[in-house]
Amino acid sequence: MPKWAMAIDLDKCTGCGDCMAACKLENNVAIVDAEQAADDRVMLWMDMMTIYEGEYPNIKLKRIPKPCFHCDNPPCIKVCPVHATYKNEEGLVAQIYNRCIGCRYCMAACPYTAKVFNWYEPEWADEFKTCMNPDVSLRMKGVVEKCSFCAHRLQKVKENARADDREISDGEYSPACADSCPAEAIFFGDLENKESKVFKLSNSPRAFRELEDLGTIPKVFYLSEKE
Amino acid sequence: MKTINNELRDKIIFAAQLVSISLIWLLVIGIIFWISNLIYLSVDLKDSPGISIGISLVAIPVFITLASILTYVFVGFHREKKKHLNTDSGN
Amino acid sequence: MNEETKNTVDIDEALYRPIYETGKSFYFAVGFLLFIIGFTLVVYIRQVYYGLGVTGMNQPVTWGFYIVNFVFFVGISHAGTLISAILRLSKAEWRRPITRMAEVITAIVLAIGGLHPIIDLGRPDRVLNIFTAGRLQSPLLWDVTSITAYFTASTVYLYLPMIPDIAKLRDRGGKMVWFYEFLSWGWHGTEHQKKVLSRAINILMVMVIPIAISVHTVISYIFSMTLQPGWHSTIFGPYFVVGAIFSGIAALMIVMISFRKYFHLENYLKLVHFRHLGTLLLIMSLLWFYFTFSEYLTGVFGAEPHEMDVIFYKFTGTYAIFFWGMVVCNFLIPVVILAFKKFKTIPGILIASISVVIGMWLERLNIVIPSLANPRMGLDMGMYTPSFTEWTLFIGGLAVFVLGFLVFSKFFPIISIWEIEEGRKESVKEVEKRVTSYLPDPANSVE
Amino acid sequence: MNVIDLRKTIKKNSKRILIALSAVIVLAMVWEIFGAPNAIIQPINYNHKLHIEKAKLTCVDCHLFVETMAAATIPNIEVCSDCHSGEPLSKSPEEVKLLKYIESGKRIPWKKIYSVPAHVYFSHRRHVTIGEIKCIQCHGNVQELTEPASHPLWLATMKNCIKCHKENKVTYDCLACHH
Repeated sequence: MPKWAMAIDLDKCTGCGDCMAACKLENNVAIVDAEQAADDRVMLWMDMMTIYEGEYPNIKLKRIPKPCFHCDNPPCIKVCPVHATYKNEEGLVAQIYNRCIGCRYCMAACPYTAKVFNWYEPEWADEFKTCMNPDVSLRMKGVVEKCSFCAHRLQKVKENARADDREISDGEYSPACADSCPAEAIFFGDLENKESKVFKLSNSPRAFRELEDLGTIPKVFYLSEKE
Repeated sequence: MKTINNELRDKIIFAAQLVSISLIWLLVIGIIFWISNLIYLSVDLKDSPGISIGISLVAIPVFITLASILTYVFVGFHREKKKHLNTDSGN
Repeated sequence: MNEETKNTVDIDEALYRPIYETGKSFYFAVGFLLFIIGFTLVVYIRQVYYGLGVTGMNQPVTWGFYIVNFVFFVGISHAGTLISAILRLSKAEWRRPITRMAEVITAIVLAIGGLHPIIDLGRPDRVLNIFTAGRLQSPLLWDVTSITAYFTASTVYLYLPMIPDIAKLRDRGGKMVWFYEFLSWGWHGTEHQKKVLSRAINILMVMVIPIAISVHTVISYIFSMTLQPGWHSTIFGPYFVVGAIFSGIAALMIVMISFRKYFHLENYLKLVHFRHLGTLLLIMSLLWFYFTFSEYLTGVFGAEPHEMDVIFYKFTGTYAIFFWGMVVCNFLIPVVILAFKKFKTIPGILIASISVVIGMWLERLNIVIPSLANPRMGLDMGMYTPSFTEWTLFIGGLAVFVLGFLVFSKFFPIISIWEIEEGRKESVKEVEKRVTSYLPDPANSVE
Repeated sequence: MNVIDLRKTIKKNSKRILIALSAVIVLAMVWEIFGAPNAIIQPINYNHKLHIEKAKLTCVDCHLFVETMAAATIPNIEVCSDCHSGEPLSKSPEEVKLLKYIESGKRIPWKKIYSVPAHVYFSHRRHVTIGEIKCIQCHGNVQELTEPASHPLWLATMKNCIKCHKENKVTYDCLACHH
């Protein structure tokens, strides 16, 4: 069984936010209005953490892309009362919108605050409706959603590979954020495949994971010389 | 006429009491069904069935005990009531 | 038949009066409460229609008033059954006029509290998923089971000791005899029936205590099972139980004082009852302080950075006013009032009780919000301002509580009549016998 | 007295009344659950049998993407007009209807019989090409149909899906169909 993982090279990342935009378009993530956004209800599957260090005028700015970490030991799936979020055999932490009852317990339990909630029925402008991704189902009000590592792409890739009767090659399945990154800072692949780029990067001395001491074993690796 | 009415009334009230006591058993049976369904699900999805079984071992006896206490009281009262009525009519 | 029974119960006529005499103020109060509840219902339906966006909750602060009130109401519900079971079990004779009210609080408030998680759901229409596809591994399902068990147990525990009183009402005739006959289960006060009843009550009160404790422990598990700073703590189980009993006693005393005033029950609820309960409240207040102290000391001493974020948020940050308000309400005010006999009068105790109820609500607020508002990752601090909807539903919950009590008092005696009678007839002798059995045997001590 | 008589008759026949009442209720429930759903009537009374036997067509010839894509597609005028254009090939009044559609360039408003909800990803390719499932298995013996099916032979409910997946030991991971 493959084990999908992501590596984000922070030394390459320019913090442009292209991954966020690509993610929103790929996954039909609702766009909330300005008033909602001011109330901390922005819906982003791929978030961008902005950390300021130091005092003016010597401010250092860190921009860190933050998707769902698809932990190997996810705290969110343990608390779900209805099997709406669970970890599948390939290590993807799935969110099933039509099962979710909206108790938001998984959001409270996630130490990375990776999940978002549909506070209102999502609405799109007419211009947007024509460019929806048909492979990703639309969410309804009152359910939790989060980054899926573009699991719909995996299904397509699997289908293609099995139709041709071959294995999935490294880099064939990659989420929208990795595909779109102009700095080529996001890598995606199979941790079980010792030849894959991600496996090599995850063993790099520059690699680290967020809040490793919690024992959640995230499958998103950050690469950085500093820190 | 009045006595017939009274008898009928007593019977209706007794039936209603029986219904109410069977309702609590219905609740208990419903809960047992529910919990066993959840255990089946957790086994099926390989989702730590041990925990489910552990919880059910605590929860189910509690409900059964509660319902049995109520039934015990109900049966105890009515056995006595019959005697009570018999002695009344005997007098 | 009627005249006979009337003569025997004449002494406690005051306890029947609320059932048979209904003043204008009662209808006015019920109408007012129904209006509030109706309005609350409209507001709730609006929330279901538009989604949870109408509340003040947002991304890091995903739980707000609903969960706070859930914990708070379920905490209050511990007043009842637990206190009454402990008092019955320890044969405290002064319990007799108190137990019924305590048990009613449990049943009503638990029903209100139990509804709160459903109000909190984003998709209440899918609540049945819990039955068709639930996970018993989730602490939320532990809650569902334990609250159901506690609700069943406490309703049974309220009902069984009420049977003799219901039979009394049936024998008096008058309104709704069929209703009382249905509920009295053919009670005629025979020896056998008394034996059956007392045996059932004895089993129940032993059973109810662990169930009650489990309920609030499990509610604390909702928080402590996560990894969040400020929540992930082993002390939470007992801490919540102590807090629950603490707020429960306070709520019980508020209810007792209002009924005493409203129905003129000064003869039954005497100062001594309040003093005893007040002492209990004082003990719980000290115990609460001890738990709070341990909880925060371990956090501060360990000084784990994320934990410290949450603690500073409470000590000096945005929630400082609520945190220190909680300490004042839960510790300073009740201790000052209850430790001195001079202040331990009915108005004093009322002030202490109200302050404790407010303080315990603040405590729930202090537990739920700050941990969520300070996410671990380097994100911005969250803010939470409850909206009009949340306030309305909170007030609506309180209105249901008051209404439940008023309606109950119209159908059943609010003070257990047969237990008072029993106390008059038997317990004086029994207590004398019991106390003598504690004392050293005079025959032996001479030798 | 009349009232008592009535009561007596009711008491005498109470069992029969009860049985009759419950029978009515049970019947109503059975009708509700197993009763025939509303028949679907298509705009053109298409004859599968004729096309397969006389015109020697196979499923893929008209349902173009059965083997290669997620949706099998229902053939419309652009597919039909490959054969039907100008002169009618038969004396069937149904063909006249079709030709009218083709002439005016209007699309035939076929009614969908088999459908999955929007939150389900169903791929014909995955089932037909990879899973090697015969069309008959879900759509029934269509080549024998002389007129369009009036109701689905097999309901695409999750229960039915999971049942088949379990029987054939295929994954029933939620993510395989819901994303």
